[in-house]
Amino acid sequence: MQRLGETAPSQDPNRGETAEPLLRVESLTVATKDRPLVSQFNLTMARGERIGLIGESGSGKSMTTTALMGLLPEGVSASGSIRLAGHDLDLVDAPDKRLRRIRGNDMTMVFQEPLTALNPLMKVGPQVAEIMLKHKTAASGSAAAARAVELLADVKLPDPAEAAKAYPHQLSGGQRQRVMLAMALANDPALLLCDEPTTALDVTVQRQVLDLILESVQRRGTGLLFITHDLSVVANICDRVLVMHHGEVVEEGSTEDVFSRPQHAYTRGLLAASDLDATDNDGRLFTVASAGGYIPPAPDQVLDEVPATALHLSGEPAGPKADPDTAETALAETALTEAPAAVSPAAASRAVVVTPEHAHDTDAAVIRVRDLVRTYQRQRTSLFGQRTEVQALRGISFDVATGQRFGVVGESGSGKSTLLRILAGLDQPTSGSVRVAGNEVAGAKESELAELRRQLQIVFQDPMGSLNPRMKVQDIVAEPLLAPGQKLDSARQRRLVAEMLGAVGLPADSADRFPHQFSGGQRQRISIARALICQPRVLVADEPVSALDVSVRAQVLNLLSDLVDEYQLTLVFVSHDLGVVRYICDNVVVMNRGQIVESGGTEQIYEAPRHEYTRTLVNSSMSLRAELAAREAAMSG
Amino acid sequence: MAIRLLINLARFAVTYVAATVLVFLFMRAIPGDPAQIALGVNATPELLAQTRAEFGTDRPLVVQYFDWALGLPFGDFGTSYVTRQDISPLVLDRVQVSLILVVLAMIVALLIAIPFGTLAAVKHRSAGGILVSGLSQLGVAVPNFLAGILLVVVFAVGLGWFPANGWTPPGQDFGDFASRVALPVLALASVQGAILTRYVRSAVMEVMSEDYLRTARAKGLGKMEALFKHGLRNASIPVLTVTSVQLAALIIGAVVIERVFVIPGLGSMLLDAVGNRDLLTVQSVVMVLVAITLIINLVVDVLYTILDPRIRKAS
Amino acid sequence: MTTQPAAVVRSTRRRPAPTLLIGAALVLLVVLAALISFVWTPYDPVQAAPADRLQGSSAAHLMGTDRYGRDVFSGILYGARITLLVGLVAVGIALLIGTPLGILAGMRGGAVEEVSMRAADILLAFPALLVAIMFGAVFGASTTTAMLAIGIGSIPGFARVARSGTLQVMSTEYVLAAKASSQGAFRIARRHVLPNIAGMVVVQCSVSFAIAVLAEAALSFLGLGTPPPVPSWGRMLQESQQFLGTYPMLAVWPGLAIAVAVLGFNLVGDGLRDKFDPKLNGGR
Amino acid sequence: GSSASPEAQQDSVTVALTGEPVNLDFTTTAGAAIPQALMSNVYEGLVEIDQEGKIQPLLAESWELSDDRKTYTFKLREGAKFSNGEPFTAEDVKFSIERVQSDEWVSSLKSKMDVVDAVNVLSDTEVEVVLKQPSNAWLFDMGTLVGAMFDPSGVDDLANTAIGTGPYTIEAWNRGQSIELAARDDYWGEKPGVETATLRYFADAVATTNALQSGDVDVVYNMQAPELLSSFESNDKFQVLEGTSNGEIVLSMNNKEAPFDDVRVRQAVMHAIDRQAVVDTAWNGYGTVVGGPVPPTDPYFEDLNDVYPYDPAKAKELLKEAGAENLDITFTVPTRPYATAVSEIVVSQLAEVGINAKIESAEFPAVWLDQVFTKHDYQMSVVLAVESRDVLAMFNNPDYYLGYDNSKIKDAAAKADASDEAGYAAGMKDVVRTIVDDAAADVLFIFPNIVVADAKVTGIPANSVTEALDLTNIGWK
Ligand SMILES: Nc1ncnc2c1ncn2[C@@H]1O[C@H](COP(=O)(O)OP(=O)(O)OP(=O)(O)O)[C@@H](O)[C@H]1O
Ligand SMILES: Nc1ncnc2c1ncn2[C@@H]1O[C@H](COP(=O)(O)OP(=O)(O)OP(=O)(O)O)[C@@H](O)[C@H]1O
Ligand SMILES: [Mg+2]
Ligand SMILES: [Mg+2]
Repeated sequence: MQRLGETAPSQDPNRGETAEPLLRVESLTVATKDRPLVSQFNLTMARGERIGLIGESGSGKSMTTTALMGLLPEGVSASGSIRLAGHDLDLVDAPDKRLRRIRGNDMTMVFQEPLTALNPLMKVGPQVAEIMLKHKTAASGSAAAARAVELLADVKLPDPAEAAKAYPHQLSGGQRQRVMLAMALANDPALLLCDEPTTALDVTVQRQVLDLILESVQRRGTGLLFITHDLSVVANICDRVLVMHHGEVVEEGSTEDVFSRPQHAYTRGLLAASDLDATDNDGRLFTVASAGGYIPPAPDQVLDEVPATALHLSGEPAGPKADPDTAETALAETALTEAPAAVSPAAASRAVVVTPEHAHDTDAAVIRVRDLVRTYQRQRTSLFGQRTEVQALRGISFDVATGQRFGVVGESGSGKSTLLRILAGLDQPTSGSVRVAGNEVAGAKESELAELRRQLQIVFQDPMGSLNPRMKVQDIVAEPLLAPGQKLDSARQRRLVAEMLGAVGLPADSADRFPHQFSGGQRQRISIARALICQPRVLVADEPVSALDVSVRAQVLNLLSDLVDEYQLTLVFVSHDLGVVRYICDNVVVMNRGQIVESGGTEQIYEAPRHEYTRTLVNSSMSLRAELAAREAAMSG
Repeated sequence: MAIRLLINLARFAVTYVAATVLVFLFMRAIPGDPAQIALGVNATPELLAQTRAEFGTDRPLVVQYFDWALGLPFGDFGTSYVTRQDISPLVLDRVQVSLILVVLAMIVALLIAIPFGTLAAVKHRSAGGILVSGLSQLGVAVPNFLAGILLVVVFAVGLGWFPANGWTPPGQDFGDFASRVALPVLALASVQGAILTRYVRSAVMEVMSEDYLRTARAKGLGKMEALFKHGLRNASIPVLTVTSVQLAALIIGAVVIERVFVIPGLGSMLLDAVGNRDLLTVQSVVMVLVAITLIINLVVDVLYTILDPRIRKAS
Repeated sequence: MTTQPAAVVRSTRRRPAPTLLIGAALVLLVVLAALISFVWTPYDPVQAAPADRLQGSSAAHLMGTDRYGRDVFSGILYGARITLLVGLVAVGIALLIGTPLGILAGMRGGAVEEVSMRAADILLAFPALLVAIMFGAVFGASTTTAMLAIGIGSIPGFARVARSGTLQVMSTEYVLAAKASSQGAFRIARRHVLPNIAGMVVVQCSVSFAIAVLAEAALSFLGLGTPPPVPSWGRMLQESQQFLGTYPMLAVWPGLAIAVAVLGFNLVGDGLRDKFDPKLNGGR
Repeated sequence: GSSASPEAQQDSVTVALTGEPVNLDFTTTAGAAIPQALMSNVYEGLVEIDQEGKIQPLLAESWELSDDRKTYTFKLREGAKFSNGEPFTAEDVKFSIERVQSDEWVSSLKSKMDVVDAVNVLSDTEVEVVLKQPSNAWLFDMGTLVGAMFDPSGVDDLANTAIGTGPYTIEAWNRGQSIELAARDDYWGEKPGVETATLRYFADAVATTNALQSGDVDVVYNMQAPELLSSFESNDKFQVLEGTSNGEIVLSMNNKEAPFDDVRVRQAVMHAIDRQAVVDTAWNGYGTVVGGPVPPTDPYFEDLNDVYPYDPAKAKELLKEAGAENLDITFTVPTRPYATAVSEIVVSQLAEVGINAKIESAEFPAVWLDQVFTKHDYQMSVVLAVESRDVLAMFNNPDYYLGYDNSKIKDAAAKADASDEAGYAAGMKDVVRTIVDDAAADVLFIFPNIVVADAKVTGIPANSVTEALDLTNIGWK
């Protein structure tokens, strides 16, 4: 059998089109018994070419790639033709026996969820080795094991020999995804399929993994089909883009062309909604509906717009200028030890007290946090042994003034949600003080918290999980009205709910429906309606848009923004996405490992991060314009 | 892992002690004075008093309880009021019989359930899979004593291939043991097998929908290959849980089969002891059963830690 | 981290599975038999008629007669009542005790959880049959003791299901939202936990019902269940043992009745489980 | 157990029984299972009761009765030895009889020895027993378990070791399964037909015949599933023996409690029940309907079927007279096959005359003994009374659970016992008639002793006249 990877020249992708294509897909149609999921999908990919596949959730991206792999779920079938260079058979109707020799060898795939995609009961080394043993690309078991360690080193896992002996649950999300990548690259495939490989990861980690993928495929000349709904990721990685909508490819072309001159209305909408740097005449984000007025970024113009900080890192793959073999945890550690503020929590808290320049003095602060510490006791493991402690918050202090839009950013596990839970009186601090609208949270009894909770409400991340699926919207939204001390007859409740639903832009008849009858964006509106029905002074939002499609993300952000103005709310907005925070917040604190490492005005932090960790964060987060600019810079430079 | 074991041992002890109190008090509620029952109807009051003293049933309950409960861990169950015999060796005999019967039945049941359950899951849309599922549903619906009766009627009375009932210890005459144990094991295993087949099926169905199985296939493994290499060990965890629960329940649940096949197991000992108002024997048998159940749980927990590295890590 | 709302929407609306339909039909058959027995049975199910003993199936006696000349069909109809009664009461006991116990354990955690789960463990060490034998010894064998014993034996199952369901619900954001609105524990249990674990509990009910039917049959077989002359399927089966060689149909009818009831409840349980837990239904 | 090879069958036999002894001591433990296994086989008395119910010599070669009918002089057999090697002598007779009277015996049956005034050893082989008053019953009772002969050095651990003069010793006892009896080489009499006799115990009647059919046992003694007989009767490989027993199926009514303290209500029950139909449905027609509490093997037997013919109309009339129409009663039924079988048909016959009986099962023996027999807490029950010649034991004692007022029969019974044999029979017949007229209890039928066995087994005692199952003569063709 021909080793495709070896013969494929490491060349400029643009010239690959002249040679025999690596992959040629013609009229691929994927369908269940009753409906088509993907129709008439055509694709020609040259060797080493990197193609992005974008589109909203449910548009058929995953179905297309699973069809290529011949791993369609039961009850779903494919027709058309798929040809892979070096194989004189049509993969669509080839017998599984033949396909098995191609899968994992010439064509491999990386899946979205790194936790569930690895066998939890098997050490990762053997899982990597298995793919080589299966295709006999390693001479022996020990050779495969040795090669597996090499591969793990290739994907920059710290201490690869130890990592090979670890079980998946002992690795972090990013590390798991590296293992997946090592596995996919083990046999030097000619074609790598990636289905949203970084969506589940933190921004900083996402950046590293993306860079790793890019570097790997470039070095090996591997063809890449990359699925994502994040346009900036495509701009970063891919030469060519396919836009899918309702199972059909609606637009196709080079990344620059499609992003600067979208032909199809849907593409334009997608671009508009993704571009958090562009606003319409009213200063609001573009949505798919209002995309008509959107002017896509022109290649030459983006270069001027984008801040230097965002630019200096791009152009070449290794994103954050961290040591190449540093894992994301190691990175975080470095950041921590380097941070002067981190040396002493007290010093840190002093350094970060926010004194916004406009108007408010600290006495007007609606939220006042001092030396907040929250330590979790992990389950005691023996009757006599010590409890292990997790320091979720290590002594943070800040004030939020009335009317402020206060952002909290930081990667997963940095303590953001813990902070919010304490603010909402859902959890008690280990030490320190938290006053919200004049109510002390620390040590408060349940009855004393009722008043606090009327003043402060939360919107959660998961638009499905935050709504009880067995309750009607009416009852969900009215729930805060049932709090002790509030007595309203049901007619008045109905009226209030109807008003609130109107305010968040939901039709009046929504009240009698169940959550599952709404889309993700609509559900998030319901959450917002519930949070606002008691007319709180403070609205706390925990990643309210990170689970949403880009196309609705803009709508929800606009809505939040409007409501904050309309109801004169103080907003505390938690996100790991700097772009979003930058749009909606005027002040921001950056959290890392339970501490605030930097705080200040949003623009100031974004433009001129002082702290090492903040810089990494800023550098890692991608914006569409920045990526396009980088691409432009790289091409012109 | 050792810590986890320690916690479990502590739980075991607490549960066991609570159970002894429960059983002891409950047994004292049984109508009938053991002395009266042992002596028959026309016993004189003096004799009754004398016998009660001999049995120790005239002492305060607390004293009786500690006398009994403290002996338990050392295998000292006391002397039966009725048989006037040391209970411990009798119980030991019966435990062996019950365990042999039930464990054999469970092994056979697993031998049935694992291949058929896997088949039913892999081919859940084809005729073969549906047939296995259907049969397992029917198997579950048949009371095991009915299965036993039918087996006796066909294979012992009708065809004469096996003895209809009775028990020979394996150490005494293995051939005879095997021929006698065959039908009761089959009766228990056919129903257990059906129950386990359903659990194996759903466990395998569940792992088949797991992402890592798709990963394995993306590596180039065939469907069955992926299932065997990556799926079965994962599926074994829920199956292990059910097996342990079933095993514990079966040790007493087999009493009906012991009845049909005249097997001197713990279950029939318990029934007889209840019939004879042999209080101490009843208490002791119940506690042995409880101990077995708890030990099974303990062992299964250790097995979990061996099977599942996530649990190993968690402690 | 990201969810796929579309998939969730799909799974909640589906046609009932054939297993559910077949199961429901079988259960309905048993329920109907029981209901009919209240208003009509072809003959008095307990009245002996020595002249008519041991007849085969005929127009007069659909399923023949037993050794006392009693009409087997009438007995089967009446027996459905006993079976359902035992099942209902047993499952009812387990439901009413086990579910709150499980919810409490799941919601409170800590010592409450440990104690109630230990209690469930202790109960778990006493299978229904063991409890029944002990109850039979103390209170005498009767339908009541059988129901109680089976009910007590089924409590741990409910407690465990309710607890794991509660733990799941308690970790959701809508419960967090409810807490953030100062909703009391009782209200959270009623409005959020209960409706969301109801599906799992219903499945458990169905499965426990099937187990109860089998346990009642086993108890009657051992003479620890419903005393004569009230017809119970398990005892009919036990009494028919003598006639296996000569009148095998005497064993077939009650055996079939038990199988139908157990099969019915199991299928309903399976069907409901598939409905409530889309993950088990294969595919993704 | 027995094995399939015919050679081996020659020297062993396996007998299936229901109801295992709890221990081996019938002197302190009630129940029929112990004497069934041990009497005649391990223990012997001075006399034995033969298959016709006649008294025959055993350890006593002969005896003489004094003219005042109060002194028995027994001449003992020479050469008889206990299984522990001790010779059997007159001292042992004295020891055994006096032991029954002492506190060592706690069985209710010990009262049968109350009539003995003194036991005098005349020589090693001669012993004289002096009674307080003449008694016909006493010599008969000496053929039952109270007459068992013990060795003074063999009574230390009666619960676990049995030492007697009989043809067998206990070789092994697998609790929960079987008792193995081995023939003694030093037995004084004729050696039994087999070397080992195994008594296997089954909880369930059907299991016994299954075992017979699959060749696991050779004899099913006192078979409790008569419906299964038809398949054996038609099969040449098996023999079916229908012997009589002295067991009566007694439908007992608590004479001291309403509503059965009214003789009319009891009589109504007697008329309401078609005893032949009961036998036919409950016991497949096996069993003898005699209408009274005396089995045909007893010397004072008389057919009393015509006293209370089946007559539901009459029953209703009597109930009406007694003001007991639509009676609700509780029927406490022990958990034995015969009892459940009988109870179901009885309940439906009672229902036809307006007596609504609710069955409540009582575990046998413990609960039944405690509740019904000891505490008399019952209205109606049914039980198999197995003791031989037990009419007086049942009815001549107002404290007995039946609660029959014995004032009418007390003197007559004493007179009959004290008179000669002819007078005894005649006197007892009168006593029995009085009991039946008073409808003290409804004896439904005399329990058959059904034996199913391999056709080649010989010497099976078909009639069960005492508690003993005598294996002495059992052997193979
Ligand atoms: N197993 C299945 N059987 C039938 N239809 C399915 C199955 N899985 C997915 N679908 C449907 O196929 C369509 C395309 O799904 P696909 O997973 O390819 O979307 P996607 O573009 O990858 O979305 P996402 O961004 O959410 O991953 C959707 O409408 C989905 O409902
Ligand atoms: N109930 C708890 N018990 C023990 N540890 C906890 C608990 N809740 C949170 N933690 C730990 O506290 C730390 C902070 O968690 P938190 O949820 O606040 O992070 P986050 O910044 O919100 O992360 P994400 O972006 O993933 O939501 C983590 O290490 C987490 O494991
Ligand atoms: Mg997808
Ligand atoms: Mg969080």
